[in-house]
Amino acid sequence: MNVNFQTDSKKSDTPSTPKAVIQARDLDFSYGDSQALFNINMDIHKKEVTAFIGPSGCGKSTFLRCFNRMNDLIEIAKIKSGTIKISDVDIYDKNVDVIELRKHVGMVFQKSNPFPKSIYENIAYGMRIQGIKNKKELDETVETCLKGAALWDEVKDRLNQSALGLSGGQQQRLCIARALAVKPKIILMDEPCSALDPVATAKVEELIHKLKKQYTIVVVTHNMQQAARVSDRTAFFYLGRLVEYGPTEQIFMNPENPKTEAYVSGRFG
Amino acid sequence: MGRKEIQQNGKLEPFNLMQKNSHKEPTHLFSKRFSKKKVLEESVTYLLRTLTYLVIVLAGYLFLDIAYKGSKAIFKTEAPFINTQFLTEKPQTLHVFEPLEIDKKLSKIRSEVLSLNIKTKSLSSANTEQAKEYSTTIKAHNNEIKRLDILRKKDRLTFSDTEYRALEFTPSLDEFKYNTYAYSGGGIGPAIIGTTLLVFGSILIALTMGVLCAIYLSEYSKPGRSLQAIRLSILNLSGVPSIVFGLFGFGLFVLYLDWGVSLIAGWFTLALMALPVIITASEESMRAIPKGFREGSLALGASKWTCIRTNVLPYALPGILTSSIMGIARVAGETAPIMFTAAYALRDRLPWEGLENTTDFFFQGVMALPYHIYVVSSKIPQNEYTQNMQYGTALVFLLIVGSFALSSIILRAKVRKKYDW
Amino acid sequence: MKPENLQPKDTIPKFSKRRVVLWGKDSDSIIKGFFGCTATVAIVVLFLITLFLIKEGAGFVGQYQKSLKLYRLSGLEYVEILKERRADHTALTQYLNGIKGEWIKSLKDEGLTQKDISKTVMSKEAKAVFIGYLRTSSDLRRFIKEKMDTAIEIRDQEITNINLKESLDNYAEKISLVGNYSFKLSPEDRAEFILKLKEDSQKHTFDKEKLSSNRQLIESLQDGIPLNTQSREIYLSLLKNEYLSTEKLIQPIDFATSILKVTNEKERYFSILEKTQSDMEAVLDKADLIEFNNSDLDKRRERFKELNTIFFNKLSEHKLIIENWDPNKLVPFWESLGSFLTGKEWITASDQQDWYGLIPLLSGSLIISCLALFIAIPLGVGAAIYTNQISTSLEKNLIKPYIEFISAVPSVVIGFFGVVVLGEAIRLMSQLGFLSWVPFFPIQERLNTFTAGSLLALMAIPTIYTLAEDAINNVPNHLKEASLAMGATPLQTTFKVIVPSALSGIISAIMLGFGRVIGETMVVLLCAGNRIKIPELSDGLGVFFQPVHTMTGIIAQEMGEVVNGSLHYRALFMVGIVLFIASLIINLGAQWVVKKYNKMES
Amino acid sequence: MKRYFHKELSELKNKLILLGEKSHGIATLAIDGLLENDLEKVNQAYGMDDYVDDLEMDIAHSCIRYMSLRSPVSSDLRLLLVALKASKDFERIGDEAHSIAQKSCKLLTTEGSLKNSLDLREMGTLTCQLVKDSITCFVEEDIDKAFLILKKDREIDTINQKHFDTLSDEAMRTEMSDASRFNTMLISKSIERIGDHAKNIAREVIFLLNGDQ
Repeated sequence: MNVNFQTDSKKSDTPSTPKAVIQARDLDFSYGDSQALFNINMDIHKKEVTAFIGPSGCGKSTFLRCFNRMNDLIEIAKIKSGTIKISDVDIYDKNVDVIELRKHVGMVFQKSNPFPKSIYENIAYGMRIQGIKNKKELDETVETCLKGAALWDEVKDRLNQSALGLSGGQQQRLCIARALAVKPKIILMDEPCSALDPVATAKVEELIHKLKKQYTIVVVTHNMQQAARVSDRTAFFYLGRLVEYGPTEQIFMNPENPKTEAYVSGRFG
Repeated sequence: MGRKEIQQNGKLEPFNLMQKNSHKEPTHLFSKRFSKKKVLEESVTYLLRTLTYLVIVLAGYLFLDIAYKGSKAIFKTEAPFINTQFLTEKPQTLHVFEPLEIDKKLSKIRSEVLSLNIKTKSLSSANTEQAKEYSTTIKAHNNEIKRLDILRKKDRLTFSDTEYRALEFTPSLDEFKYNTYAYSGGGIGPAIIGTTLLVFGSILIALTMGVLCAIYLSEYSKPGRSLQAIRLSILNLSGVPSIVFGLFGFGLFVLYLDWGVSLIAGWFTLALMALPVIITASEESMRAIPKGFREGSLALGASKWTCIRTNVLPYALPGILTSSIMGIARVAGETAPIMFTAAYALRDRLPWEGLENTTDFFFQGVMALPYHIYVVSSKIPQNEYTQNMQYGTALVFLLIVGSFALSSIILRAKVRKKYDW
Repeated sequence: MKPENLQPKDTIPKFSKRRVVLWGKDSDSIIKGFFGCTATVAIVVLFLITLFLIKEGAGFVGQYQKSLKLYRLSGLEYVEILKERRADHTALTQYLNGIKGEWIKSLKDEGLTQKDISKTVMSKEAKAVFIGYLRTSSDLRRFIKEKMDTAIEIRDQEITNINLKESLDNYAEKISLVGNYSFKLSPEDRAEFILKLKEDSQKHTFDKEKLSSNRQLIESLQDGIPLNTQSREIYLSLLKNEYLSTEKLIQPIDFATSILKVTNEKERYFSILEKTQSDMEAVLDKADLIEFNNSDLDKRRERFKELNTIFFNKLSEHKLIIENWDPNKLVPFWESLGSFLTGKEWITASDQQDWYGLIPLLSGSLIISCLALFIAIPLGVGAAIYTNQISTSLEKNLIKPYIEFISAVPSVVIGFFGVVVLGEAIRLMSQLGFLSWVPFFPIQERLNTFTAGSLLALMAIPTIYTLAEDAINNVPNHLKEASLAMGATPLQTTFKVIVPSALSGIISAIMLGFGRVIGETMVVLLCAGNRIKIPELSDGLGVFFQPVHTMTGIIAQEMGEVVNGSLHYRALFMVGIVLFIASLIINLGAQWVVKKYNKMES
Repeated sequence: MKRYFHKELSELKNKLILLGEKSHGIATLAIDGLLENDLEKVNQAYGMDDYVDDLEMDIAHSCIRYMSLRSPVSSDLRLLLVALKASKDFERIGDEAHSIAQKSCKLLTTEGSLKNSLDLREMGTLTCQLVKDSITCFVEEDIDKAFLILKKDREIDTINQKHFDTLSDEAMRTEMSDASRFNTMLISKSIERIGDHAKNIAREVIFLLNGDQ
């Protein structure tokens, strides 16, 4: 099980295990003239939580946003070489419909960003933009998603109130519920707990643990303990390179690379 | 914060000074004490306050003067209390017949008063008795003038154009002095209609173009030097004098495109004038919407347009509307741009009357309130017969523009409170 | 729906196909294109304003150059030089009349009756001086009038020639068009043709054959029958006739010879001048005979003599200028631009020469703006400081919207107020007895710089107030707290910490207020008095009570009457360009001030 | 709020209890076998030691994993530390029992049966009870019982001291062979060590429950 992709190792060319949902190969990424990612090779496995850790500016968020092409929004950002395949489809192929891709790969952001609509409308938004108007179907999905996000009991009495009235943790879980409503297979989370207090953080972590049974989840986090707690696999990025990738236990208990060792033990940065 | 705080924060004086004062009343380190500086502060405060209230009083006088004199024209003492005639009728020439006898008397007395005045002035300062005598005579004359004036008002006859033409017997010129005053009879109906048409047409054009342009600039365009240049030039264009827009509209629409003095030329001229304001304001309110709304929507698989439609425009709309109402107030209040692009001094027909083709509707000039005010204040004399028309028009116009501006000010305050994310 | 539905199905993802709507583009790029187009249209239109203004204004330089050239060639300029002498004389006469007026006044003060006064003033000696002096210039006047008429005649002929040449060109173009066989009659052509045929019929009333053929042709034309070979020939011949007859009308001018008609009688002119001078000297000698019995008047008489001596001394210089005047001196194009920018006169629709000089308008605009700012700055900035720093929050909540509301009051309403109330009020005030010590009171014109300036101040106050208040409001709170914590009083804090920090914003507010004031039209059009004259600074503060005309006012006043493409039309566009550039400079300046200050802070 | 990984802690606890029961079982078996001259029981006890060792290793690994991944604090952390130490103690108990079984085996084969049982029976019963009590007080979180264990351990110490005196007596030298004497002494010593470990565990339980060292 020790799949270990080091940037400079030849191992990277080994064929991926059949469980890999996302496959990145020799990925180089740059913002204008400055290169942000160097030669990344990584397999992300199905129905597992993968955590990206590393100091700020190491490229982990950039890499995450490659998976649903959110980087397209930034004019100067582009992939210089390499491929990313999701379910064996190259997502940077010119025949790919970005919108379909984003429905397949949901995303939750660092700052919870509920729309200033009612709680109900926030969840229903994703379905409405797909043209689903059936009230019953909407109601059911909203309920399932809120239950799925462990938020149902807290908000079931005030579905028509503004989502901005929820607490920070509730807002973030609402955003997760909103992402679930589009029925993705992969959920990307970009530092989902960085703006939350410990209790809310714990709740979101519980949720991630619960969602793991159904979804493939990729989490970017600054908080190493969080990565250790929630993830099955951890990737350590440093200066745009993937330094070490492996089962979380190994990264935290017995990392191979001295840089990883230094980082996880807090002697670094 | 006010004077209280100033007193509390009065500068601490050296200790010995404090002790000198201490025999008067028990003082401690922080007790209040008198100083020259405090007086100065008080007086500066009062100076600033006076300046502020001076502005308020001056503007208030303007408002009240127009409101008081104008209300005579647009309100009546009996039900329905509003002079609908004035608000709906077309402007007409006023025909006035004043009783000749009284008029002659009046002019005689007036000339006497005038000569007496001159005499008083030429008197040397020593001659006080003479001066007193003169002044009493003048007073008596003035009273006589007032009396005669009331009589004259009672006996005079005034007719608007249509009434005058319908008269079977015109009053004889032996008994009456006959005068006509242009624009002073009838009402300002066509001007109100014309202004409404001009404002709504132009704001429709400006809003459509402005909002579309703002969407492009804030959502689609790539940041860079060219975008900055465009922003800068739009910003600067909003400061260009309105008469320059009028000049441009006249040159391009009226002469070059040969639309003539017409509604459509006025629309485009006014729209261009409002365009920079609307673009800037719309773009600003769109950029004020947090990035998260867009990212959240896109990450859920919305297309860019869906994202704008559902998650940008609805929240930017209150801001856009507020600013566009401000734009309406600006457009409605302008005279210079329509002076030679759209406005006629006098036009009997209403815009929808006597059209051969529907397109003629766009290619006709209209009356407009601001231009009407310009005409009646500069082209006809001021006297009791013309005052009603002048002040009435000004008040109606002020009310219309003022209500736009007021609603925009109120709306903006509300929107700011509501959408504070 | 059961929770299983939430579970993703393990199928091949759908996102492999791109949705194409039209022309190989998906809907999003089409929408983007649409917005791009509208944005381009809007921006292009806004740029068009600049281009159009410049295009229309640019023609001015060439046209004005031609006009100035003609002015020189036709000898009008020469006459203008001659007129200087006359103008000087007129000025002297006016001075003399001034003495007379003073004299009458002093006599009146002495307590003489009207009869006695007229007797004294119309005494033989006095008459000889006052009326004699006026008569001395009669020859000069007559001569100049003569020359001017000649010059105008030459100029008018030239203008007629130019117009005729233009219509000749039109005819020539038309003939070549009609000669082409593919030519078809437009409704205008048809009407013209019929008109020409009718004229032709009137000329040949005796030629029956021609009459009938003409009539037939007219009828067929009215029925809308297209041109056949025969009728084309007739049309052509008619056009050619027209061409020839027009050509005959042109009487080309040889400026070299015609100018002589203006400049020839120089000797006669000089002799007239000398005679005038000797006459004047003779009159002056008599002036001493008048007994004023008043030292002031004696002084003025001496001064008058001095002025006359100056006048005499200038004669040789004047002669030199006349001798050196050259009708063939070139008029470079920058001279026409320069004479626009520095011209001191704005005269339109005159029978002699139109002058388009910016200075009277520019100075009028500037003096009004300066006065308005002088009033508006203390009021606007003071009110901003008061509401933001001193007033209670209730006051603030009332005053702020109130002043913002003033900015929405249409300028024409304010102008109207100036016409009906303020102007009269100012004049009445100036006539009050206790104000008579003010040197320029009472004022004559109720509509003047002051009326317009004070009303413009009212319009500039909201602009200055709002922006200055914003700037003060944006000063970080910690600065204020730090200052207060050090024991400064609130007022010290306001003036030593907050106002200096907000200074850039306040300055830019003032600049934008200036921009608003200088671009304002209706108030100045209604209230500034509209006298095209450079304000006389010699009046001291009285300069603010003179009527003036402004750049915006002149456009508003004269634009409605100009002919499209004429010199006057283009001159107004030039004024528009000046306004446009001024507003750009003011705006950019305001932005620059803010930007620079912000940079320094960070 | 219970977190999903709290389950790991309870699993760990269960393992620890299991380990305790196993080691207690070995000790009882070995001592009973000796006292009842039952070689079969002794042999059984002799073979069970490896299982205890594995279990101890497993617990240690779980603790380290939990520490490095879940960043425990306070009572969780104490539990982990206690688990580490107590598992060591239990493992030692198992070891001592193993050595008792070894000595018993030799003793029984050479002597046939334990001739002079001394106070071994009392001592064995007391020690087994002590180990059992230490497990109970961990399971039931009974701090009073833990303090009781500390007292009882001294009794075992005195008995052991008495044995030492008795066995080093001249009279005994004739009664038993030297080897048997030494073995008996070592067995007594081992039982005493088991009591000591039970006492340690009781101390750790006290630490776990009130945080005092």
